Amino acid sequence: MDLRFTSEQERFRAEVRDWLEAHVPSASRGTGPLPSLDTAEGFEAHRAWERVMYDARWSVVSWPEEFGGRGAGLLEWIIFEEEYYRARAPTRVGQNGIFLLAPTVFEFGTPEQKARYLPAMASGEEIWCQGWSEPDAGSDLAAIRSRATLTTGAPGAGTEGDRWVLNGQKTWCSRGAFADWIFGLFRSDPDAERHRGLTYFLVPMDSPGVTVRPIAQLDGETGFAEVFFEDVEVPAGQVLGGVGEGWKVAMATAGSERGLSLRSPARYTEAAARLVELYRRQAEADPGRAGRHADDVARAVIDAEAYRLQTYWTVTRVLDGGGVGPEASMNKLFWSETDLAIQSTALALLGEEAEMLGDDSRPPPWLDGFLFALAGPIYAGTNEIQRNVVAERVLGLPRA
Amino acid sequence: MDLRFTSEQERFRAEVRDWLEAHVPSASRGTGPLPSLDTAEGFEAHRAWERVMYDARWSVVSWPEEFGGRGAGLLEWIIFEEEYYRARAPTRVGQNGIFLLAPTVFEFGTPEQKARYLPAMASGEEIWCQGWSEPDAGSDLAAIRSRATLTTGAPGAGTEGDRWVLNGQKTWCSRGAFADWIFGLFRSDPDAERHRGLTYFLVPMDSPGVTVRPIAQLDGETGFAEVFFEDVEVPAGQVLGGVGEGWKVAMATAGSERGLSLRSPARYTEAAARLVELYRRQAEADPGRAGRHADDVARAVIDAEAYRLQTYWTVTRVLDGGGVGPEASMNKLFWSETDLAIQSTALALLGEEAEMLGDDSRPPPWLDGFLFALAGPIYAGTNEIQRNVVAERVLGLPRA
Amino acid sequence: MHFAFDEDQLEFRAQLRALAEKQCTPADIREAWASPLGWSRPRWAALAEMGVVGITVSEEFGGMGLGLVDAVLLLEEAGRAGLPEPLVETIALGVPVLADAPGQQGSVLRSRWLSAVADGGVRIAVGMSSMPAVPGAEGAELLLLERDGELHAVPAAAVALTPRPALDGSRRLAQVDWEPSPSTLVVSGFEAEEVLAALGDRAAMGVGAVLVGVADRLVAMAAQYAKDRSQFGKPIGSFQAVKHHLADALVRVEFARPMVYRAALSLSEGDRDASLHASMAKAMASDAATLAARTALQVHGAIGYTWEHDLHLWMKRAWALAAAWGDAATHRARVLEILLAKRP
Amino acid sequence: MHFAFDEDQLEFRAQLRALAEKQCTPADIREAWASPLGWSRPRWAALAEMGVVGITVSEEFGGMGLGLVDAVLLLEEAGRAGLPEPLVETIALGVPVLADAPGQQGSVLRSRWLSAVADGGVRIAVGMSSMPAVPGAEGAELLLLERDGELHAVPAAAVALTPRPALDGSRRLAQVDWEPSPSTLVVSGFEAEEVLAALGDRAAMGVGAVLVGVADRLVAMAAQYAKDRSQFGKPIGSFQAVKHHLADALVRVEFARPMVYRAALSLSEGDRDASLHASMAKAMASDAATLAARTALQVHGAIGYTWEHDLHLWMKRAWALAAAWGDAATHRARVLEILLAKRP
Repeated sequence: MDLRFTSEQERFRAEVRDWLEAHVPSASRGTGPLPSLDTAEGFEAHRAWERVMYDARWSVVSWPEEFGGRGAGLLEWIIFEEEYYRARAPTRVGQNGIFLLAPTVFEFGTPEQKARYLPAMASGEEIWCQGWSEPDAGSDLAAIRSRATLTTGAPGAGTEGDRWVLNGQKTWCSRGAFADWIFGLFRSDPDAERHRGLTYFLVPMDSPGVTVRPIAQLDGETGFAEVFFEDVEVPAGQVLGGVGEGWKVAMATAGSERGLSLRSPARYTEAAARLVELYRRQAEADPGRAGRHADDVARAVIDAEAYRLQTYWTVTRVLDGGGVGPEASMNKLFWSETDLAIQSTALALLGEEAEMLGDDSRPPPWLDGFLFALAGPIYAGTNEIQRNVVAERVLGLPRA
Repeated sequence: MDLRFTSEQERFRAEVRDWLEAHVPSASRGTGPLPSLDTAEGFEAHRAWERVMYDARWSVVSWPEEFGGRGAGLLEWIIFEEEYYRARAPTRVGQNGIFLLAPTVFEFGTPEQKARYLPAMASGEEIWCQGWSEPDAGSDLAAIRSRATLTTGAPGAGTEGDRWVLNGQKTWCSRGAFADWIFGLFRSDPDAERHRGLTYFLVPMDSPGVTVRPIAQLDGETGFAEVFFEDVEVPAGQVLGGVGEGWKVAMATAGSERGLSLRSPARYTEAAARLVELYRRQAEADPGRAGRHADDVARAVIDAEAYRLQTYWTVTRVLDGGGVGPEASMNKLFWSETDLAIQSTALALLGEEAEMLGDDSRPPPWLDGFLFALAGPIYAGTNEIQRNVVAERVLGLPRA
Repeated sequence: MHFAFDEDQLEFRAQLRALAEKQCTPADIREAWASPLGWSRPRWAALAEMGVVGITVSEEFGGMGLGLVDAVLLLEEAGRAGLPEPLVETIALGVPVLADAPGQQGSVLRSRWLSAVADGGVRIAVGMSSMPAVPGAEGAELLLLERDGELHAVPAAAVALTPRPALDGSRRLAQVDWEPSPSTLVVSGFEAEEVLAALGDRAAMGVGAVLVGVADRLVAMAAQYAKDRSQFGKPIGSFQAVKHHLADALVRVEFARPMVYRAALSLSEGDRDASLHASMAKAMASDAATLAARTALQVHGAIGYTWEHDLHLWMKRAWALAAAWGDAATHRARVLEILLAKRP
Repeated sequence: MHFAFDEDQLEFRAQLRALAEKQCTPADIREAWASPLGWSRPRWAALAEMGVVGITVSEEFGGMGLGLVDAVLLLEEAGRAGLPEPLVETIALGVPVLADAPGQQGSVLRSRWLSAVADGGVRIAVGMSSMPAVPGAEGAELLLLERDGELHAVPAAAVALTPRPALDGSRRLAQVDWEPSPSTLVVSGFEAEEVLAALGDRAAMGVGAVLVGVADRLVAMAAQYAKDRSQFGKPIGSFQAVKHHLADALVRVEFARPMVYRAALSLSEGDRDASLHASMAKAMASDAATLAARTALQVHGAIGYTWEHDLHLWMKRAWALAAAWGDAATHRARVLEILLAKRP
């Protein structure tokens, strides 16, 4: 048992840290902080940051070099993430593509698809949003009704081969207001059983027939959108994985979202460290008041650390050739609750100050973090669904 | 709105207090504390105390005078209970009869049954235990399988009229190890739908064919028992309410158990007051350690007080002619969780001392209280069942 | 012992509920959030007309001459309705301070302000020096402001406001710059301590009442949604997880409610345990509302996370008021402190 | 970075598990509870034979010469198996104290006791003056006792014991009367502070390991029961309430586990954050076990409340150990204290 990094890994860490120190947009350098990525202006600023990272080959460190990465291992990825959060670098506007879609493209994509989509994703040239949920398919994702119909040779379009026509509606599409592409599931065989007959499509948001209705979140900004499809034509090459294989393909992606790759522990350990500093400040001003939240502060910090160690534990198993499996649901329960505990405790420490917006009328960092954390137990499979998964697939309890 | 008692009620309180002060078994008077009522010796000592109370007409203050009570109102009953707990008087060994069966007898019993059973119950001459659960009918009480078969004129017994023959098994019969009588439900019509075809019987524990298997609890003592029925003959006069009406009759009793009458708030407010005193003592010895549980102490005390006020609120509604209804399930959730919170917090304050038994190798009061409180969320309808009831009958959510 | 409201009190609440159903729809609340003031002058006038605003003003000055027990039910209803108007400060804080203000200055204050309050022409904001900003300062004609343990009554003309927007669009906080002077002084010294303590207790009770109403509404919205929304072929309210979440939240709301009513009673009767009761009430109400908000959001799922769904109008109120005038932990600490100060 | 056990470590655990399956059935545990000693000498001998008891004793004295990382997995297994033998005190507390005891006295102590420990002939009990009674004092041949900040090694013959029975029938506490003397002194002054602090950290880690094993067993028993027990015509484990209770408990256990392993690693490596890691581990393990006990009892219902069902054998261990060597709140307070002492 060993929790130390190799000297090579420590050199990698130093390199990441140096680069970030020199490049992260910051007030002192006059380059930051970037405007909210849920505004048109902020979205483009974040896209530009992705490009800066990409040019230095930091945007997708774990990808193969041919697609813009460094072929870094899982541990190096974790190190990169630790440094990224420590440096308080911008939220990754490309994360839906990089963390949710890319693993699926690597697993199911054709060589042409990889070449076509991955570098543009890594550079921020093409930002992706997700098209999972529908108004009547939330927790019950398999209830998807958006349709894909096969036509052979689109009329008058002079195209070759099969084309699909998409109709329907997707919702809660994160980054949907400004994204360039959307990935998601459509029902290609209306007669097949619920989980079958779905196909995974990649669709440009500027396709004729695509309409975007931005949805404002709790903070009033448009972090997600509804996306409507009306006779949207898509060539067969934009199917990811086999026709009718969509559920299997999507679950691989959902596994990434719920599991290890998206949820780097650094995010929580950094937030926890800031919580301790907030506690220190508040306790200096009013020890009695702060002290009433001391237990919650410690609890949140400990849980963040537990998430970090559990990640190392899992990473070791993966590196030793094991898999992740339904334990991913335990991770999702744990990080979402830990995040909410950290943020709620911070607001409790702030007391009557917590409700106040900043001079820009935006929620300041802790309030913003709290609002963001509230979504944690809901998205990527509600925590109720995750508890079912844990009970049924880890503990072996019978389905209802 | 008025939370004061009348001067007449205050006089009643003073009378109760004086009497208890003079009679409650106590170490200083050399009469107490009584041995555990889950031992043969303790059971009889508690029975004797019931008799002392009865002789002074304090055992069933809310009953009509003809059955040994004082015809006291609901508020006087609450006052009596407040004083009873304040005086740390013995646990009522007759409580299953007095609080669970008696309300049913008053509502459904014939005049003969009232005269036959109530005074003997009030005096402690006959102690009752309950026969609700069966090994396969716990949360699913309607799954009762114990049978009652009608025979006309028992063979060779020279008796008159109908007799019933009981067969089956009851379990978790509180006080069952030493009780004189048992009340419970038996399936009198095997063909009827689950909730129908049940009949409520009153059975002497010394009937031929009744076998008692005491069950030891967490503390090693036999607070409950399994009761086996093998061709136990019961005359028709020992049916309470109509034949086949058992479910309706039992639910009235269950309502008492879950609702207002058994769970006097005094029990929790007294325990909460003792918790504050424990905190005071522990904080004098080690303020830092005790302080870590200060929030839990306050929480428990506040909840106990909330239970008291909710009871006054409900009592007022009842006195104004209203009913209790499914809110009883909220009460059960609340008192059981409050009790557990009080007792767990006390153990936390005691720290490493908490696990130690007394010189008599019995759990000392707080540990005993904790073990007892653990049963709260389980008996009288598990808290899971109660949450279903609240959701379905108060909030109107659909059944599964 | 009769722990219930009388017919008149219930009738008054029914009237307020009827008014709110007409004049305080979610669309009205959104309009208020988007307005410069954060609330509506016509609605304030309607509330004054009904007697709500002047409920605690004595009849001598044209009010209803009623007490906190009458007011508590209306404040709860205000929370349930999501009324954007800052009623607590005027009804439960400001008016009683003016009513009890001592000496000649007290008489002057009463004649100058109380009739105008009852008429709906004056709103009162209250600010303690410990507060980062004063809620409802904009739009208030009179500010009761504490500094260095003294309480001052300062007309709006004598203060400078720097708006500090809050997450709840109708809570318009402002930093208040002002100078204490002998002419603004209401009470000082030991007497001020008592007045300020009573003010804090009334705030805990009053805000607690609003919170119980808010929590009640949140649970009701979530229960309704759970009946309407289907997944896996049945209403989500038929799933045990949803049922149990909502049952737990409801229980906390139902048990907080009588605590708030009792606090109002104790405060109006000058019970020696009034502070204890007020803190108990606020602790329970804050927690009940926080839990109700959390539960309601989880039951709604993503739709509850949107600006266009109405849930957030109540959630944000719940979060803000749970922290205002002392959060649950603060009041629990005070409860224990009071209990320990009593000798057993 | 390789956060996993090696094959030897896993194999050792498998051996202990096999031994426990044969020699530590619930019936065996009940027999131990009913016995005068509370545990079994033959089983101790078997554990010694296997190398468990002497795992941390150096090879020089006939032990395995292994460290706390090797031991932690066995202690977890001891908890899972419900072993009545007081292993933590000997393996994780006593032996390392003796191994590091300074000076001439240290050499004397090592030669006198360590071989006997490894042979299974000697058990060590540990008592701090802050403890109301010393666990495992009866049956221990050597007691390590703290008084006034000094640590003493006192042979059983030199102490007088007053048994203080505990709820867990194999935790035989006793009050220990003894007199410190120069001949019993192991370490004093500043050096003793360090030794005692390290002792407390190892106790937090070691007891935490047992707790994780206990918690794991409790969840497993409850999950099995939920599959076997039917109500309303289906296994109770198909009800969402039962599923979610158990999922939540499992999550707390699974996330406590690596914390305990890391604490063992940090302690064995003398990491400067070892105290922090030990306290984090104990806080999580205490809470996980308490929650697992609560959940397992609720899932079992009345049957779990009986003496004849095996659940209580583990529940009572969970309650006792959750409080031993500092409860969760104590360790959380220590975590925050350590973090605040670091300058950012």
